[in-house]
Amino acid sequence: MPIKSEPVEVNIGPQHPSTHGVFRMVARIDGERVTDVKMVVGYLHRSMEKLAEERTYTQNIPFTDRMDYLAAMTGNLGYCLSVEKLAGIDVPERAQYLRTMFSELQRVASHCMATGAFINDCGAWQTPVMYTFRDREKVLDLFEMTCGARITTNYMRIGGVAFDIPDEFLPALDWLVNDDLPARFEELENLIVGNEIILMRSRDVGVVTPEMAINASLSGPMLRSAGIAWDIRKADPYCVYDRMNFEIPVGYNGDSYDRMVIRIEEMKQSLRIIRQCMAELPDGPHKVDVPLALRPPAGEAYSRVESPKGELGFYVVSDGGPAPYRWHVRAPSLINLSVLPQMTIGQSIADAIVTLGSIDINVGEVDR
Amino acid sequence: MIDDAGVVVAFWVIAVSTVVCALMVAAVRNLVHAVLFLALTFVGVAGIYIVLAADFVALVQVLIYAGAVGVLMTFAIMLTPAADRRNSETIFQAPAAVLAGLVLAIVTFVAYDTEWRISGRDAFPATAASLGEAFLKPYVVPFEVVSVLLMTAMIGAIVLTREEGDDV
Amino acid sequence: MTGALLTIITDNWWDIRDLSNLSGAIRDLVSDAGGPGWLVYVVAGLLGAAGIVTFVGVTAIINIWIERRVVGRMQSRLGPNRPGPVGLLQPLADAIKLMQKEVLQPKLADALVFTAAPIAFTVPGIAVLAVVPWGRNMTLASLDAGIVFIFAMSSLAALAVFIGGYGSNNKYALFGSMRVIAMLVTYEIPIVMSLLGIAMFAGTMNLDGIVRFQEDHWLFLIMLQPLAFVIYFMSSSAELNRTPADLAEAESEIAGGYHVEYSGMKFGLYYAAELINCVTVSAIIATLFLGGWWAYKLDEIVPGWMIYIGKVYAVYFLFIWTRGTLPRFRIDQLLAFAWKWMTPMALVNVLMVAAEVLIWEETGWSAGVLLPIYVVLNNALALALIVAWVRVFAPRFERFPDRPRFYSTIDVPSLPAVAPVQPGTQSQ
Amino acid sequence: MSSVVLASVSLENVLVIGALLFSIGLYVSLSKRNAVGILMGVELMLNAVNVTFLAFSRYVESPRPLDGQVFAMFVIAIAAAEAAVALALAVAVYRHRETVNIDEIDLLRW
Repeated sequence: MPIKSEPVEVNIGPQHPSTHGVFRMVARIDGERVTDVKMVVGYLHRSMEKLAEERTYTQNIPFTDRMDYLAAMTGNLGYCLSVEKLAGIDVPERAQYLRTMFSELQRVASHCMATGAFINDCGAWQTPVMYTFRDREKVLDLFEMTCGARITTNYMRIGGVAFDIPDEFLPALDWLVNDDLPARFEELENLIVGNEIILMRSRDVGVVTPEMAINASLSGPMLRSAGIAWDIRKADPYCVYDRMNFEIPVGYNGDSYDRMVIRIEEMKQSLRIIRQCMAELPDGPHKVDVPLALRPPAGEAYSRVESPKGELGFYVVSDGGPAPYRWHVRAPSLINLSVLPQMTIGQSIADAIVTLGSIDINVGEVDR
Repeated sequence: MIDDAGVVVAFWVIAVSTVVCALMVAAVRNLVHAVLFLALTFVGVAGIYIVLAADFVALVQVLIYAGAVGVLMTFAIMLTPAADRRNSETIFQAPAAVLAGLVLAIVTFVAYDTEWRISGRDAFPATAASLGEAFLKPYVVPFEVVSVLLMTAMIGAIVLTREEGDDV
Repeated sequence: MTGALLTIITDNWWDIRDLSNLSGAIRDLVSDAGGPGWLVYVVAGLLGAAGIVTFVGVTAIINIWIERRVVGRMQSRLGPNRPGPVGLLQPLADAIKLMQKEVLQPKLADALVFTAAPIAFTVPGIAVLAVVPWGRNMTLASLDAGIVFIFAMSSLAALAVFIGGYGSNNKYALFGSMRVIAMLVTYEIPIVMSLLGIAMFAGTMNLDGIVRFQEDHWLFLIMLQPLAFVIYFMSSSAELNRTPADLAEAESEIAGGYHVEYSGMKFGLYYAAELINCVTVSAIIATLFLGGWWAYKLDEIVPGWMIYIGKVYAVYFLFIWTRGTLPRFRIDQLLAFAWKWMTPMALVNVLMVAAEVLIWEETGWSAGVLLPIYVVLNNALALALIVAWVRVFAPRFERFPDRPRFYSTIDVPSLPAVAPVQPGTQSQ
Repeated sequence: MSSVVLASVSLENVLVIGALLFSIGLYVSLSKRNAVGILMGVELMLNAVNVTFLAFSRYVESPRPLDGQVFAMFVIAIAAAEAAVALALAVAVYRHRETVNIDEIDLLRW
């Protein structure tokens, strides 16, 4: 006769140290094993997609800051690209380079956050998070130098970028990408890559199979960890990525460990791209003049960028008026989150936390 | 005869609180509270052991009873449903009380009636080493039997509680 | 009476190298005043207890600062530095904050259990400090079975944690309690086994006697028992709920575990008790493995209790270090580690010690000859076992390399052409 | 000091304390409904017996005075084994009958 154990239903979140925001995971737990997971999203819903229908195209840019607030630059960029596609605006060369540079810097900042928080979820007592935060702060310093804001940058504009870079920016960037960050990443790798406990905690935990990844339309490190080489920067190049020489890291097993090392390698590749951008950065205007109340011709446009979390797509429909007729965001966090039950059911509760940490969601983007 | 005033005071304080805790075990309605009072009783009994110059036994008492058996009992209570966590009596309450009172009366009568051959010796010196010697010299067979018994009990407990068809 | 007072002044009771001078002076004072023998005992005991409680209180406060400060340094930040000079008043600010906070108690919590648990958790950690020797002739209770006392007290603390989590009527707290019990059952065995070797070498379980053994044979027992030290350190970090084994708290998993429902000063008690328990285990390690108050010739110059506290803090630093650096195990990994590595290794260690002690006793060779050989042998054994375990038995993940592979080009599927949709024709 | 009543602890005092504990344990084990409650009574009785053993060991004239302590140790060991098995039984019974109340477990077979 089997033990009649009563499964316990545990609310992990909305207020929990490891849910990275107000995300709620209702887990049914039998002993230490997770038997069912229900995801409850929407605690941070701000109905941005509806609000955008009442605002001009330029006024919508700050919304994209506040979706994935850890990667505001790529959010800005994706939106601006879609509007430019809709209105047929050509962006000057220098702006293209600056956009590439800043979105790669943003990727470094976001992946720093993701890696540190992931190790924190593995149970390290905040040390890795502090180390990666230190590096992220330096990137944010550069953002502040350029546009005055650190998190919600609101830097990209339709037709270019808001400000040209100041004179002291390039020397600071040069020090950061050539001297400081490579040494820091090496230090980080010495600390965590191949660490026995981290291997034990994250290998074979939260495995995503290639079939699962494609069926659920995953993207970003989640997809690449499953062994599928796919990156919007290569598949559908935007800005000047087609001129850049870089590689995309791809994992073997689709587990949490693969996702972590892929993020670290991606940061290194980002530095490579930034170096090339610095070398090739042309002179010229940083934006073209676009009417404040832009009225793109009626039609629709979808453009996508490789945000740190995955494929961030913006679908804009215009009816010829000053505000978008319909605005929809394909948020990679939400879609990557959709496989969480498949990844966690059958694992222990500790593994479920590690899995959630390795997905690197941003609740601002999940709920919008 | 123990007549060191500090020890005497300690004995009476410990003895009274131990008996009160034991009474609470019988009186409280909540089974978890009963276990807690039982653990306190065990600690109190360990105090009585110390007064009786058996400090090693007292420490083993705390380790085994208060630590292990207390935790084991709380565990067993948790494995049974919440509805069964009251510590209520059966219909045998009155007969049990009478019988217990009878036992108390008889033992007390015998204790005071018998002429005990009291030795006038002091408290034992350090007992751990001599206890160990006793276990391994005159009592080595019982000692080994107890170890086998503990092993059997362990296996038995595992067999009783494990799931049927469980291969592990 | 005045004569006794005079002796206190003229006697060298202020000699801080040996605080037993002070207690001796008090004993003289009491007996000169005609107090009975047991009163001396009670007064000396109370004074010692007061001393230990004071030490515990001061340490708990200082340790809050030390721990936060050291971990802060490890995390490349400053740590508390605002209140007072270099943040020294931070613990005070913490305490004031905790005392001001409302003590909340869940409606369905078991009030008795909920209140008793923090107290029951604090007491055993302090009690252990009574049996450790603080210096020459400075043990409050020189128990014959001191090591057994340590085990007894640590099992009591586990009971306290368990009932606290159970009484909170919270699922996270219950998880924490269950993990505490699983870890207690598992780690009690290697802890007992590892200290068995110490007791066998020293021939006593009295902590005073163990320190004296180290003094007599001119070595620290960590040299003779390196494996036992490693095992004891690891298992006690599990028992103390510190990383890498802080599963019962597991901030990132079960949000604090057994003390998730505690607030205000009840939580403060848990928090302080954790620090105290950590100091207690450090004190045990300093006594058993690092020679206690004895440090070769150093204890003739420096007061023994200062050396001892220095050693305690050195071990405590190790605990902070592991806490600042290591991630956490999963419960099954931790238990497997205890059963598959620590317990067998501890058994091997006990067998080795038994053989060595037997040879020592049977041959009657002098300790000066045998102990250096044993030191070399045991260190080699410890190293060999640890390396063998790492090489042979450690979990391996070689199915996949540590590093990802790299692609510089990818196959781009051709995107299907989509006819543009006119606005207004879409269904809402 | 002799003027104070109870100025010393005699063997009889300890025996009475032991008897008190034993009778409380007897009452608990006879009257409680819950199997775990009954086990508590049994443990109390075993403790009372141990107190008596140690009292005799301390006070009574004997060639081998430590035998009482040795017996107490044996009792503790066996009580631990008994507690483990009894609690396992309680859990097993609960699994089959969904109750640990002794007065509801009145079948010899199920």
